[in-house]
Amino acid sequence: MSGVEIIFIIVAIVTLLAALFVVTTPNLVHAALWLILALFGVAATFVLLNATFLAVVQVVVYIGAIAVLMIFAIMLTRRVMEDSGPQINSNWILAALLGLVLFVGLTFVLINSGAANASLSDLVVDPVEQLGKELVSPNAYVIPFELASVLLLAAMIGSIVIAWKK
Amino acid sequence: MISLTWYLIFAAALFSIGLYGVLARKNAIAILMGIELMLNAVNINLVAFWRYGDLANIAGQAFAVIVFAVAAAEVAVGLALVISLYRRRNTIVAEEIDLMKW
Amino acid sequence: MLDNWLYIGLFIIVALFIPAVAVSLPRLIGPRKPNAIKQEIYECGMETVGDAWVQFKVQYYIFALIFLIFDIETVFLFPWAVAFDKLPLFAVMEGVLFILILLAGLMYAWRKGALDWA
Amino acid sequence: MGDPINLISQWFNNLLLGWGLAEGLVKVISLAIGAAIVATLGLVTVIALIWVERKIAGRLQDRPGPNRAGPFGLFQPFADMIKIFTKEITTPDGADKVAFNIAPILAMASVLMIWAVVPFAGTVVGANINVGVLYIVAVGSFGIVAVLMAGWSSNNKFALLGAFRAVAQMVSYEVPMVIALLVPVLLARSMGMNDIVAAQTPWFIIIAPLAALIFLITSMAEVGRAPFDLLEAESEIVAGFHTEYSGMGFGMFYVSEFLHVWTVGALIATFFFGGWSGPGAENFPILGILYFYMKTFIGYFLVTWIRLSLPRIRIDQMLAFNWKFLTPLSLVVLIVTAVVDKALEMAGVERWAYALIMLAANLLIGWIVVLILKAVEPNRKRQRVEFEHRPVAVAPKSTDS
Repeated sequence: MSGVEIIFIIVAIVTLLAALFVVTTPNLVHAALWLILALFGVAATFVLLNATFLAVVQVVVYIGAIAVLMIFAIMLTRRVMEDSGPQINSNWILAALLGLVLFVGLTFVLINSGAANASLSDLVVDPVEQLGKELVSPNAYVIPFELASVLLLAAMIGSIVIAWKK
Repeated sequence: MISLTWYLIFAAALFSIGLYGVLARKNAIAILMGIELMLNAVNINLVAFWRYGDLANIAGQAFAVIVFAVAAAEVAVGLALVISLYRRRNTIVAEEIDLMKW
Repeated sequence: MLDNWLYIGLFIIVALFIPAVAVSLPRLIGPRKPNAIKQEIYECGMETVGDAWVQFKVQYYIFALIFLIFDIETVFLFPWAVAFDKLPLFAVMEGVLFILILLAGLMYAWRKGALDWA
Repeated sequence: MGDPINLISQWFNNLLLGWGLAEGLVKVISLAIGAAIVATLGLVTVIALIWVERKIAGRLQDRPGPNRAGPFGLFQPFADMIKIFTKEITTPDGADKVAFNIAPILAMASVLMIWAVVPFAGTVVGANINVGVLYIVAVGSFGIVAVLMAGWSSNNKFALLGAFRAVAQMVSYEVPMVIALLVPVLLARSMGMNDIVAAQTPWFIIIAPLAALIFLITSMAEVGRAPFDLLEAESEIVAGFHTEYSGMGFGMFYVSEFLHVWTVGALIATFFFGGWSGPGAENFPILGILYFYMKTFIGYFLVTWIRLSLPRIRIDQMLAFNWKFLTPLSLVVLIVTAVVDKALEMAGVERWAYALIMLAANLLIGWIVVLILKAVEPNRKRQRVEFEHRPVAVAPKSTDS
């Protein structure tokens, strides 16, 4: 086993364990903290995949903004949702079964697919620069790029209208 | 070298855990956390396919960036709805949000 | 390139290890005499009433929300800035348009009064 | 011969390889030792800084500062260290023990981790990654999480309130900070720290003075020092998010704040003052390190000076200043920089003319901002409130007559 493989296995196990705690911990603030660890694990996975830009963006956006926003929301609404008492609904057995079936099915499909034959090639150009060029290039992703900004604008206006009341 | 299959299985596991969270949790914010996990699993897939595919085609990373934006928008609006519900109906249990049911 | 990230990974471990040692050391060499009064929650010498969960303003949440939108949009601009040399004028204007949309969002929040600390 | 640091590391690598260790393991060991040295160096700097800052504060406030322990009070920080190490760490009732203990560690780590990418000299760089600038922003988010954890886990009203204030301030000021950082990235066409240093002919303080100013202000707010110290405003909310911390738990927050100020100095030096560059630094990295530390100290001194000169601002002022002034300003600066840069590139002007025109554009923006501010907020006459003359103390009436 090479060093990279060992790192990948550690990262994957930590991430999945953290994710399991996210969905099972009754204390919601703890769930949010575990979510931060899981998201950090995903960022480490991005580094292993040489997508370094996405790795840092993952930390900036998910941990620095989304997780913080979630903790704020948890604290705002804590009065009606105490940490004690069951946090899962009556269908949880069915949900667990469904998740398990999905995982087993996907794994089965993946092992039998040709994915194992895919090979790595060396990076020749800087992906960040390539991304920057193609995100604003008219024959690549300029429309999704501008649409994303419009979407975010709409989301901001919408959420201010919903949450903000004098 | 790590095979592409391992990344995909890792992502599948993360997705399944997220799915369980979405289906089994009572609290609306916890459900949003499950959705975040699922979106992250999708992102791992996108980036893994970029890395193991044609590197000249940046689509995998570009889509991942768009997924970030969508996730941010979803969380912003989703949590705003949760807060609004909390203030109007004093509940954030997903099952009790049945305003459109009669 | 992964060498650099290996260094960062090791640095994260070191950066967590050093303060962890610093915080655990006093537990070994320092005194340890807990008592009920010492462990009371500090509230200027008064007995604490209720739990720490004071209802706080939604305003905090609104600022975090605006920050989230701005954060992700500015992050999008980094690849644009890195690739600036190879961009035609048209692409530069795309970026400027992106920033202007951002400004429009700020103006909306401003007009709506969401930026006022009331 | 001019590069002893790399020579030593090479010698060390060869030594380990000579012992028959695997190549990968040698790499890990030498990188780990490098990381440990850089991190320890940061902490040692803090010990010196605590003395320096107290001395500066003393001088600015017309008092000697620490002067008892050792010559010029030089041993004062060591005495403080021994004291804080032997103090008890108390955990308040009802605290979330795990989060309560992790928070100070995370706060310290979030600041230390920035030093992984700071270039000390041309060849002495920890990690020369292509996303260095965003890495710094990313690491900063752990500081926010640490503050939130500390405030929440303390089970204390003041701590929670302080944490909310702190997070509101830190996330708010992150927006103009990131936009201001986009300017050097755009000018250097790279997010790598060493590329940004190499691109600075002339220094970016001349090409982008407004971005430098915005970065200075916002990073002071990120650190949470006066005038932005309302997250631990002693007179309002005791000590903010670290009210319940004692001994080394508090010490970690304290040290991380000091180190953060020093780091801000280093970042300003790297982004706007040419980092390690200077006469002879290319050939002699030791000189580069010297220049880097000198520039860092100047940045550090500036932040300390501002801290000691200005009073604390109110929370509404803090937020309004950020969202209604700094954020729009930084966006305008970014647009102008991008457009002017592209136009000059297409016109193909010389580098010195480029720098001059950029400077002029910045000054123009500054002038317009001043004009707008004058129009919006006319100079209010400072009104002098006249109080009735009241004696401070009144002698008690004699009762014997």
